[in-house]
Amino acid sequence: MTMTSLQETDVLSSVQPITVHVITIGRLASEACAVNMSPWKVCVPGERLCSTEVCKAGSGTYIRHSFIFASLAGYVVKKNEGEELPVISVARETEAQLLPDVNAIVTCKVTSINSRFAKVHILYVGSTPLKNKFRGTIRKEDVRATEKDKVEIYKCFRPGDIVLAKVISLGDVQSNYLLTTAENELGVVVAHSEAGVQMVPISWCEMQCPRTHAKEFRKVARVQPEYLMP
Amino acid sequence: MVCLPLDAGAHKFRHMADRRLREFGCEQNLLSRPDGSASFVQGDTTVVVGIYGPAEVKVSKESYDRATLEVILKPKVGLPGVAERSREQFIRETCEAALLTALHPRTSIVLILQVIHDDGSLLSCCLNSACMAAMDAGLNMRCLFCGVTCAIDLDGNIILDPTAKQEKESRAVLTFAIDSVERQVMMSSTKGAFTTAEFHQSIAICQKAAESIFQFYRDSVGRRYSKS
Amino acid sequence: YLHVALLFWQQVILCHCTLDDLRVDGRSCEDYRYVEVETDVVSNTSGSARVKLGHTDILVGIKAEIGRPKLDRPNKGCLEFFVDCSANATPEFEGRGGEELGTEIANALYRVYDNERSVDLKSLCITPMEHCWILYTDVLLLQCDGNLFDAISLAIKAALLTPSKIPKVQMMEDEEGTTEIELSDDPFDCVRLNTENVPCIVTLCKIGQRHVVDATLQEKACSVASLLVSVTSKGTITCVRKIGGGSLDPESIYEMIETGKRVGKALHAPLQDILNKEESLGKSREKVGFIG
Amino acid sequence: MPVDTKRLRGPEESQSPWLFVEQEQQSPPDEREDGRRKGQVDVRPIFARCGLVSQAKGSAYIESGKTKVICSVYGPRETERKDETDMKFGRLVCTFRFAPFSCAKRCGWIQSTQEKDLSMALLGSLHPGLCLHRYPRSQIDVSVLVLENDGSALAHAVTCASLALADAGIEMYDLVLGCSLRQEGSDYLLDPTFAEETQEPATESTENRGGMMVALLPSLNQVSGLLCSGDLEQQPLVEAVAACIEGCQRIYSVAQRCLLTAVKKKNPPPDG
Amino acid sequence: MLRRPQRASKLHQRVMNTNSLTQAPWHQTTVEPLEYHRKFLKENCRPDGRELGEFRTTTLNIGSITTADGSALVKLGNTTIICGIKGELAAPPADAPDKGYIVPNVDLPPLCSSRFRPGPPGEQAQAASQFIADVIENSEMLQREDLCIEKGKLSWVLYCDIICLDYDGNILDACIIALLASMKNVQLPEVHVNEQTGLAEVNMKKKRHLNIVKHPVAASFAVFDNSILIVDPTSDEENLSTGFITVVIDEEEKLCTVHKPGGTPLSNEKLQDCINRAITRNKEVCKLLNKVMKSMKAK
Repeated sequence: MTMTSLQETDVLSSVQPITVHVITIGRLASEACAVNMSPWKVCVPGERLCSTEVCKAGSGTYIRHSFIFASLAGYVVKKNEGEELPVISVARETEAQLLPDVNAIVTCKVTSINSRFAKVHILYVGSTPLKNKFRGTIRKEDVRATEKDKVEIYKCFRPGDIVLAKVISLGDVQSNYLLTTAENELGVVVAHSEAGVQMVPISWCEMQCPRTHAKEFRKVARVQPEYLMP
Repeated sequence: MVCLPLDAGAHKFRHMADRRLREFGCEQNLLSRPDGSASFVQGDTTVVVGIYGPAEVKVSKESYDRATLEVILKPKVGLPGVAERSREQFIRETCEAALLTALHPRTSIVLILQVIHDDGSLLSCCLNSACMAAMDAGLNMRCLFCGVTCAIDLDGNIILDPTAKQEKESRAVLTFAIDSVERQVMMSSTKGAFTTAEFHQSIAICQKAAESIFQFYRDSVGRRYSKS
Repeated sequence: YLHVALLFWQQVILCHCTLDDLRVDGRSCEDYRYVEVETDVVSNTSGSARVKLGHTDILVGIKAEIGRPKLDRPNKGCLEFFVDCSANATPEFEGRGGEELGTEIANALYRVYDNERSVDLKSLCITPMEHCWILYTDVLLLQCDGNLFDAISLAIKAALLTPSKIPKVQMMEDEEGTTEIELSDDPFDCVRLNTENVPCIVTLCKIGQRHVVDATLQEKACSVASLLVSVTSKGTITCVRKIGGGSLDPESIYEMIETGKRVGKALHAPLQDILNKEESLGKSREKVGFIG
Repeated sequence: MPVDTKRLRGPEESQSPWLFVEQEQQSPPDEREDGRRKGQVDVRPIFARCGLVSQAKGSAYIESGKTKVICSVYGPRETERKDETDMKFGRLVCTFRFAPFSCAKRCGWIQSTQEKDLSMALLGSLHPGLCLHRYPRSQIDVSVLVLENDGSALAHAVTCASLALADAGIEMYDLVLGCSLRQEGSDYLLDPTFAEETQEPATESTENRGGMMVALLPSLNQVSGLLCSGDLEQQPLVEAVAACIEGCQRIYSVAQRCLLTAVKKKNPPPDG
Repeated sequence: MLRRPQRASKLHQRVMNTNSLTQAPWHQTTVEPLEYHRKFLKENCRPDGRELGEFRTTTLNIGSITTADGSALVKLGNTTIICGIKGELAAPPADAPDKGYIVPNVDLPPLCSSRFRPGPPGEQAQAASQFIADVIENSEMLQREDLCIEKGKLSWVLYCDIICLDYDGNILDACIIALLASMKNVQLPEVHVNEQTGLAEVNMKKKRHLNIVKHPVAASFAVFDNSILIVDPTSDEENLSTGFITVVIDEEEKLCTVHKPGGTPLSNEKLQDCINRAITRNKEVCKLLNKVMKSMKAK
């Protein structure tokens, strides 16, 4: 943090002290011009971008009185996607505010299991990490697509496993996000053996510890194996 | 469960000089409700500990890969304050390093320490009683630990296991927890200012004193299991 | 705050009707519902009142107790508010919902009443820094049908106006120099609070393009934001506060302040009439409230 | 009064040395101490910067005169206790605190009624600016800490919080800007200092005195928060609201610029 | 500021390229944080580019809060701590009529990290408050007798309120620097007890500094994988370590506190390493403090 009333700022190592800018109101007009000079236009929430006749509203925008407004602070991006009108959206480095939505592929960590379901923490939505953990549930019937009635949770997941899953519903007041692993590409991707070593998948339902060679049951996801081999 | 008088069956030592521990003794399994209990007496300082667990844990405190350890320290009189909270942290983190909490994931282990009387070296007495109670509860441990307090007086003399009066008159008071495997310092809590040399000297004296406490642990376990 | 589910077409009709200065229950935009005021309903208070506004039903009791003045105003007494949103009033008050609304209302009441301008706080001081009267004001919501603030303010004003049983006190100093408080023996020897400037609250709800006073729950459900305006009998505005989750354009704010002031000022006279009438009846009046 | 056993306590009772200083009764000067003019839309220069709290999703720091406010935003995260509305809309939770050393007299650690009231006012002011329907089942936490209060703390808290929300990438309809005003008779003091907010009147008359805070969505020209108390006639009140709105517009450019800098610093321009 | 991130990113390339696991999206800090850190420690460095014994950049800003009698803001990398001291008047304690009070409190508000919840202070904040109180007492940085105005009648209470604004690990070190700097910044008005009335008389125009006689400075270490000691841990490093130790030492190389609340046992040699690093740290911080104080006076 810097302060304008800063009497003294000093820095211990060779790194330069942070310079302090006081932005006064009078000086701004000229500085605002400089902003527009850059090739990428940056906008703040509430800024009117254009009319709905010129563009279609993309992410990070909203429509009011047939105008498109920015709802995020970020770069204004116009893209032609072969349709009549280009799509205008506001982009930030990452989709930071992303929430798990229906059909999203999420990466999660198993926190506890019982005979009916596994509880997980959702860590990633797609490849975007979530800053806060959201809780989800994988019910017994959503573990795999075949022989649903023969599923035994403890043969599919263990606490601490990293699992790829898909959101099937946001749940209601009582429940958490409901997830499924009933696809070949979904299931356990990282698991540790009893010996604490990361295991190698050997079939769709088994993984093996490279140290003790003990086999353990998991609902294994079919991911390109070279990713998993150290 | 019969409640034995405190010194019955407990081993006693008598030492003369300042470089010796005060008489100490312990009784295990004196409370019937907890899963493990112990009372430890060092001179006139007495602490009773009860351990509950591994037991069910609140969802908010659950951790998926180990047991959650909670320590509650109750002073002799009045409500626990910030000083107790700080001691609880010392005791909890020492126990966490000694107990194999990974063996009981998603459970809770609760230690309740009640100060019966404080006549100096309270923190070390708390640690000793906690260790004895953990043994009594049959919890898996990586090592044992013991607490030893020493004081440095105005002339620079080091007094082992000081009384409350000696603590007050001294320039510095140091408490260490020593582990039973490497005989190294697990925990350190100090009051007052002292030199590096004094610090190392104090550790050496406490490490030496720890031997007699570990021997006492060994004896009491031996006695207990040879009986049945 | 209370959520009333209205179908979309109901909302549209409600908004359109309002545009023509005609509300669902036949009132015009600036009309209040039928108001019933009854004072002195709880016997062991210094002042109490019950107000019914439509189906909204409020009970206010004020108790005077001797306490210590606040550090920042050593020569003044003070008012304390506690709002009880009983789960009887509406099921939504169950649990923490009622608690939150209670604090919200209490906070607003502090802003409106606990100041020199509304209540003569100096007259509540007994000895500076040491003793003063504290008026503990308990608000009980018996039933909610919208417009809580206005009803509560009417009830508070009525409770303060009734012959407040704040006994006269004297400070006695004995030989050792310690002071003692002596209460007057005569039960009629009371301090009467100057309530001339006690304001009334008018809540204006913006619905569509218009704004209405004394909104029902249905009307409130169609409104995004309301403005709370507290007005004295002279027409001075003592407090303005936007409540609700939405925003208002500046022009409507100006209009709403204007309406608020007009309606609020007009509200004082009939209230005073009712209260005078109540008081003149004395003990002989017929009590209608279930508590009285 | 229960004892606070979770903090170190000093003596039972202690008093600020200011209580023992003879307060010289001064009539308010004709000019404002810092050279600003009465009855003019004259706000103090503002220094604003985003992204100072590394742990937060978004954060902002504002300094105006000697008033210093810091705000962090966390979330959207899972709502702790849910009800039906949470299924469709995100929940906004605001906490407004004064640091114990931020005011002339030391304030306690336990949240006071005033702080609770200001938290509520902050919530009411920010709520209309947020696209909460984009965050079902989640909660957004806004915490504001006033490090030094030299007047207009709530107004700057509103601006600071909206910058922090924008920095956090929370979708908003518009920024929310705050401005305070103090009415003294026929004149008003915009963006008052702490001394101006609390000064005793020169005369006994209490006519047309009061304080006000307005929160504005600047590009939509909507008032999202209005909090006013005092003794005001209708005309000066309306004029005061208008002056505050203009005051908010004055700080819009500073807020915009602060965000632009933050966006450029945080993210490189997207490709293509 | 540019040098560091570059150094860090090169390091990332070097360390992480040895492993193809990085290609998988889930293999990042949040999923396998321990493995991630181990890879860096193997190379004797840390994810932010520091060496094991290297502190983060320390920034100090003194006296910016005018409503406090003394204040300081300290940044240790991202970790930000502000301390404000306010003096109030009270009757001296009954058991020490010639002394005043020093009341330090550490607050870890939800503002500084998502790990803290609103409400009364948790165990960590309380333990930190106790730690600060112990350091003040052990180091005797100022004589409590100096705070007495009139024996048995009136003395100063120094409320030292320390608030964390950004929690990125190692708050204890930052708290001690903030406390020390704001203590040096405190100016209290002159107070007399009027003999006739027995009331205090305060002269706000005449102020004096406190006499700070000792300068305790803390150095904190985290123990990684039961063996590796790293200085000034970040929040991520704290979460993964198996023990902590904080050594507080004054400019005369006297130890004021050796605070090791449990965790991995350490050998005497390791303890001595910590003490040695703390000695040099004290010199670094005192130098910074003097530099800032000097340039303040120059103004």
